[in-house]
Amino acid sequence: MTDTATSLELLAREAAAQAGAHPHGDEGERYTAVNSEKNRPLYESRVKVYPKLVHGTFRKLKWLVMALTLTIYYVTPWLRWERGPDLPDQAVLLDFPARRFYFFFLEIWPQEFYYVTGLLILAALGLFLVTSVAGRVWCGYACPQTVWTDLFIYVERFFEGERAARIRLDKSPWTLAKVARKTGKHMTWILIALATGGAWVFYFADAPTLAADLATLEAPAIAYLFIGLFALTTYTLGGIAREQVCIYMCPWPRIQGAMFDEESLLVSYKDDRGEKRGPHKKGTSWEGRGDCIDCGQCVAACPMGIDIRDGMQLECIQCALCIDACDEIMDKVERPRGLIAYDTLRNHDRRRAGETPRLNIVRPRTILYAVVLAVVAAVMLVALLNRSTLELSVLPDRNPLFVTLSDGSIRNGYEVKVVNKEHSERIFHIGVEGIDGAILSRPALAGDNGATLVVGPDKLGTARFFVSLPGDRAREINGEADLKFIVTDLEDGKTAIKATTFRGPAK
Amino acid sequence: MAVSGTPGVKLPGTMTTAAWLVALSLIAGTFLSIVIAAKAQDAPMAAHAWLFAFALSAGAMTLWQRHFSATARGPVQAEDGIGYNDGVVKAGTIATLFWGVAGFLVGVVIAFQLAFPVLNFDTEFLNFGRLRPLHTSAVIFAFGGNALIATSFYVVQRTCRTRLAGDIAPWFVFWGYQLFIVVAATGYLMGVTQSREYAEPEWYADLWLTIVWVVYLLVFLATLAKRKEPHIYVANWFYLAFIVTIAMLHIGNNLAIPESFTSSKSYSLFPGVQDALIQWWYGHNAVGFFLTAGFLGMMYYFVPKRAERPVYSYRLSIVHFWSLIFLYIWAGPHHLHFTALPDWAQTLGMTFSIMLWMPSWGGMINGLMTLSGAWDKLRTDPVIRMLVVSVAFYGMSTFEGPVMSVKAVNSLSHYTDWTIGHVHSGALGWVGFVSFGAVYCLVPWLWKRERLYSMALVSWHFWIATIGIVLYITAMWVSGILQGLMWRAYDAQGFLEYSFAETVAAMHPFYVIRGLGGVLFLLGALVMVYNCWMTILGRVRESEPLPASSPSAAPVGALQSA
Amino acid sequence: MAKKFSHETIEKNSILLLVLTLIVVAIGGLVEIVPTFLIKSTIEDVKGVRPYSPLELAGRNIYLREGCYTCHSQMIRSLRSEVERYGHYSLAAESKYDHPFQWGSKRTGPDLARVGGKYSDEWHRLHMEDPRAVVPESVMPGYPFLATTPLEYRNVKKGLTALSLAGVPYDEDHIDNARADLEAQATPDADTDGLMQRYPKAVARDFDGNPAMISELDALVAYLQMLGTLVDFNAYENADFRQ
Amino acid sequence: MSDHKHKDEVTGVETTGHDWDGIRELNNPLPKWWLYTFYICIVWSFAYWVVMPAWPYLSGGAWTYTTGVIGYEQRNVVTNELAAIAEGRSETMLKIASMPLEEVASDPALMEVALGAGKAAFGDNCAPCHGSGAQGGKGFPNLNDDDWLWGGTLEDIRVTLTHGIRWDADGDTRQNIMMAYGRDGILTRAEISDVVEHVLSLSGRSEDTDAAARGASIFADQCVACHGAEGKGNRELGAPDLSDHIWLYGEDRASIVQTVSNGRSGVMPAWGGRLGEGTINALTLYVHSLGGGE
Repeated sequence: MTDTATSLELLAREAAAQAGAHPHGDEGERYTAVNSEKNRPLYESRVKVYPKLVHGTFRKLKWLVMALTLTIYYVTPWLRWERGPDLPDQAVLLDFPARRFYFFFLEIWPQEFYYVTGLLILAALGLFLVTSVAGRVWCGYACPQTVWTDLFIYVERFFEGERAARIRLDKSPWTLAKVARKTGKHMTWILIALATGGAWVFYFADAPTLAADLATLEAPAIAYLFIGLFALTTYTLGGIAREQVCIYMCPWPRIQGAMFDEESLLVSYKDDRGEKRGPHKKGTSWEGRGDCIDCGQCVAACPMGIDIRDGMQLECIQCALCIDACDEIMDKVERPRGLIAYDTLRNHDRRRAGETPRLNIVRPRTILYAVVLAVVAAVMLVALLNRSTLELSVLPDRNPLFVTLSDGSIRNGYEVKVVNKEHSERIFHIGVEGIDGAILSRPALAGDNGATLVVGPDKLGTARFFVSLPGDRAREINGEADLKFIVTDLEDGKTAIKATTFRGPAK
Repeated sequence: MAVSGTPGVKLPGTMTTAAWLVALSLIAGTFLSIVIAAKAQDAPMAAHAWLFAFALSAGAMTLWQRHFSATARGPVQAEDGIGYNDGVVKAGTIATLFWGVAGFLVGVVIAFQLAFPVLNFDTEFLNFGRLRPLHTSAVIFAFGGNALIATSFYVVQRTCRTRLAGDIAPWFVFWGYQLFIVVAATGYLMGVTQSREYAEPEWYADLWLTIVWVVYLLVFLATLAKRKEPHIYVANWFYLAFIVTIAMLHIGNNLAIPESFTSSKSYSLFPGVQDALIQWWYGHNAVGFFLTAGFLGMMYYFVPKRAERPVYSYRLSIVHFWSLIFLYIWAGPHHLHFTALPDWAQTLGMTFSIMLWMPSWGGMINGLMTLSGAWDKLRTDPVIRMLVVSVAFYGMSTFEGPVMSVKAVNSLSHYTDWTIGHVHSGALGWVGFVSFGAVYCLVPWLWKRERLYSMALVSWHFWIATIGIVLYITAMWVSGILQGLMWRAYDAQGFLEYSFAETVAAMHPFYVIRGLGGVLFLLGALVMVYNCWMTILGRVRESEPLPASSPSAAPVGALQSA
Repeated sequence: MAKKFSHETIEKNSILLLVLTLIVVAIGGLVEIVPTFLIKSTIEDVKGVRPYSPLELAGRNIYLREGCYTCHSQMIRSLRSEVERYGHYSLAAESKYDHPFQWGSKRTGPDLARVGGKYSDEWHRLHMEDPRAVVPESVMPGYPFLATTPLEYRNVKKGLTALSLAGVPYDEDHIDNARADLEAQATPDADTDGLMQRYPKAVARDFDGNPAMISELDALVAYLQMLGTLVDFNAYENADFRQ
Repeated sequence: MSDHKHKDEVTGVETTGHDWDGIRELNNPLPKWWLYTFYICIVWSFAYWVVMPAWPYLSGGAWTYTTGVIGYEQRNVVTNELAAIAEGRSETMLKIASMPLEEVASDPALMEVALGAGKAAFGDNCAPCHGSGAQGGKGFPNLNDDDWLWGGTLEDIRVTLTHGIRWDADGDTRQNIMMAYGRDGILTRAEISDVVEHVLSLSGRSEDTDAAARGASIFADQCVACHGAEGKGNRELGAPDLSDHIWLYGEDRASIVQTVSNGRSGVMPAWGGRLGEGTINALTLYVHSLGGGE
């Protein structure tokens, strides 16, 4: 190195120093991609990856996604949604004891559980579609493993410093300062892990109540067990195992890997533009060489410990951080950005063949996925919109739909639920409208309160009612007729109307 | 008998002493069958005895004809210098395709029977109870078994660099096995069953299979014994373990006393609880050794071969081979959690299932990491795609398995569709895809074609089948959990909330989705059959470039390292 | 095992590989299966369990033939929801004469371990003819042919003989009277003294509503109606069933 | 070929030197996480064996098994669980079992438990014949309607439930006989045709008044003893009302001819020995509440 070293050489030297390898800057090998194919046999016990912080579009996007997903995860259980008395007012709640899933305005009963199948199919197809368009977007941005690992690395960076500092720290002997840094990091990790497990259990019970119970050690043992289990998993997977989860344990990478095709946008290194790579002195010509100055920043940034320039690899989660790392350098050396970029294999070929690269997102496969996705979504939407409108207050008997009485008249049974949201007892009158000759009655043992129903404060009152229609009238309606239940508060005259159906034999 | 030809290469068309003995045995068998047919106590027995008589005499006649048409055949083509016996592999490959489609078709039918029971047509022969064993046997033993026989015969020859042992014996194994399948399948339709899941064929079919299987073992072993390579390749360890263990399980689980030698009906030798334990010792290890060990053998050849990469870790293959085969056997009792099987046996079943997790994953790691240097091929070679996804499904089901063996989970999952979903993620995803991958490799290799008729059709097969699997598994997984939850649901007063009939009604949408998934999987298989058929005919779809070997499509990484 | 040298020995010797494999795979089964024959408490000591009567056995064979086990279990697990839905958890003793067992592995339909006596013969008859006529939600196939097919029972003696070889306590008396017992159990007003003495708690009647013929439905319903009825659970405490 | 070491060109690592049909082997070390997870599973299993019943062994000439340190037996677990539930519900169920049914019905809290218990018991015991909604079917009465063969008061229903109908094992079972007038040769075909015409006339559906008139006299001889002069039936005898709109075995002419010719004798099991007193009462209240209760 001479005094006349260009800024570029200084940059390279700095990079090499950060990597802690080859301080004298001989060619190549300045950064070690521990999981690159070349070095793989070394991970007898895994070589730690020290991802370097980068700045740029994708890093910003990832912070944003992280903030968003974590916020959703931690905050959702605390959102409230008024459903009335006797019903939980938690917006999202998986109430296993009562076997109800609440999701804002939706309430899924076990019989409607097939929506979950629909959702799973939608999720799978969505993943197929996204993956065939832009590769492992899920893995790179939204997978909990990625998000939490990213968060844990952020914590690590906070306590132990940037990449070079972390490498130094791990190599340095144990001092009090090192212990303090490490303890701080692990304690924070554990806190995050506990919060993760904690947030999880709030999805299954009323969050404020459970939080209070947890704090006073009065929560059920199973809650502590799950928090512990999830905390342990989060700590192990996010803090310790990290990229190994994606490389070895998770089946998604294999399946997603199989979803790519030649037109999929993938994070890739444009070797046609980058090669032949090598250090570049400022002011010298770019003729006869590639744009890659071999600074190794893409490797330093990679959380998976690979070198994107080796081509497509199983380990690559397509987090795009190498794009940011490279773009920073390209700006510095005043070459166009995008040496590493989202690109398709076909475009690579097109460039080689001198053709104009173009995107081909709309192609048979993506169309097929989109169509299937749309069909499934439409089916679900229709199913959702056609859900029984009666469950809120009037439930007609399903089985049998109607009963023929001895005098030939037809009778329907209804379960009428009246919610009293006032904090005082109220007396309601129940009546029916819409069908001439319909007679309202109650089961013989219901007492002599006739068509009135007393509902306590903030309670749900349930009563069974019968509506019968003489045989000749029933034949006229031929199958079914609209019927309205009208609930009237006897004191203040307030009414509520619910439309339902009266069924009889079809002609 | 005149023997001529190049040394080391046997000529067909000559009858050795062994061949004479085989022919005589076949003739004797024919006569025995005719006697049994004449004295049969029931119609199925008579039908099957005639079938045996026909098949055995056909076998004898084939041998006879082979002898006298010797002059019509030239010496074995030995361009490879070894004279591989590929005829039987070809036959096995075609049988795999045939039985695969048949088995998937029956699967689709019974799936829709559960959704729309009117499809049972209230007939004796086509109701769910008789077709279900037909489906399971057709896919496991006919499709899977032929895939295993074909690939094991191919692999053992290649990796031992020697011709398959025996001349008639491999063909006997092939045709004998087909006869077993036909006897089993027609038996189910006629109501002949031992009612032991995956071991339904009656005593005489079992006896016949025992003979066939022992010959299979001998052929395989003799080929290993005369190998030209000093070491036995890992694929062959798995194939050997599969063959020998299946022999043990088959004999152990089928010990039965027939009503008479002219009756198709037998009674198990073991009673109640012991019978249940033995059945699931068999049943679980049919999964473990037929559907896992055997197909791992397949994987260990076709994955490295297709990817042109060395196997990832020899050490791992040793450790996971021995631990897998030792631990698997113990896992059977997890099918009997909370039953009248004593608690101690349930404990063993559960703990060994948990310990089995990592040995199972050893195979997955070795398969996937073998591909890690050829990852770019995923984009260009749909056959590799199939192999990779099959290994991924293997990983998923071998994780799900131990989870479901945990008693707390099992109390919910057992008897429900969750189990069905679990089995099919293994069967459709792992066994199906790895076999498809192997067939796609084998067909051009065996028929000496430049490549498959169409790689695009392989892609279509892959995508259609994958969506089919997704529909199938998600539907069954959710329906299984729902079913389990509804069975144990209590109302506010602590009484069972749902009657059984309500839980049946709740299953309907899932059964429809599952059926559709099955249709897609079947469609994919039909595409495969068409593709393979065209390949065998020697056609090449011209509009397509050769994806794998097209230089323009070569991966970035390959260019880099070149 | 992990020692490279020793494994090379194995992988260079096909017979050694075979023998070691066989030993390794044999252990688990032996350790689990053999003790269930040897540990006495495996089969609980309860009264009442008897071998199937010839008609019940014929019915059972039809149950097997039609693959009922593919959808129905006969094993009430020792779990609250199952005991509440189906009755007392099943004992090992209750299937000690079952060759083969019928515990099942899937419940597309309900458990049948204690279905005996729960519903009327008439219901079974209708249900077998058209399941949806009585249970609209049912997905069971219809079996109308059972009622019209005469029961084939020429070989019933041979069946009992085979079972006695497998250890079921059918003696000469049982075997010699097998045909007569079968006919007596399916015929109204027949002399059933011998039958009752040989097969206590057996129920003799015309099960299929057609006295003119002993049909397959007669046998199947006779079998279904006796399932789970043999042990009087009021006579025992839970502790008596300690395995 | 197979014994010289080969260097894998992609990884630059030597293979084991074996070569099978072009397939070589690397000898990468076992992934550490894999090995450790395997160890953890094994250690966990050992711990589990200590705690739970696990290993068979020979002790003093007899085979037995290790019972585990916590004395776990699943059969005890479920028995205790059920006992605890019964205990928790015993007071309520005892009241339902012992109190007069009308009193139970007037206590909303008791009634809630009774209807819950009744519904659960109905689903698994009664629904197979009467349908999951008690809607019945041909030969199986609809329990929602107001037509009762043996009476629809709480007490009537309770007796029917307890003792069944034509259930020979129960000495107090409800018994009656509808004779097979045709099969047993009591009436000729023509007479049956006439009497059926008369029966149809009871619900205003006769088309042949002459035949109906002829049938009336036969009806008077053979049928009134049970069904009454106007065919209104008799609940004491379980004789159905022939003048209403509810026909258990079909209302068309052919069905009625078949009924008269062959008789009818539906059977209902006696649930008395099978279900507890509390459950029977709960079932009674549930069936009564379906809509036909009197």
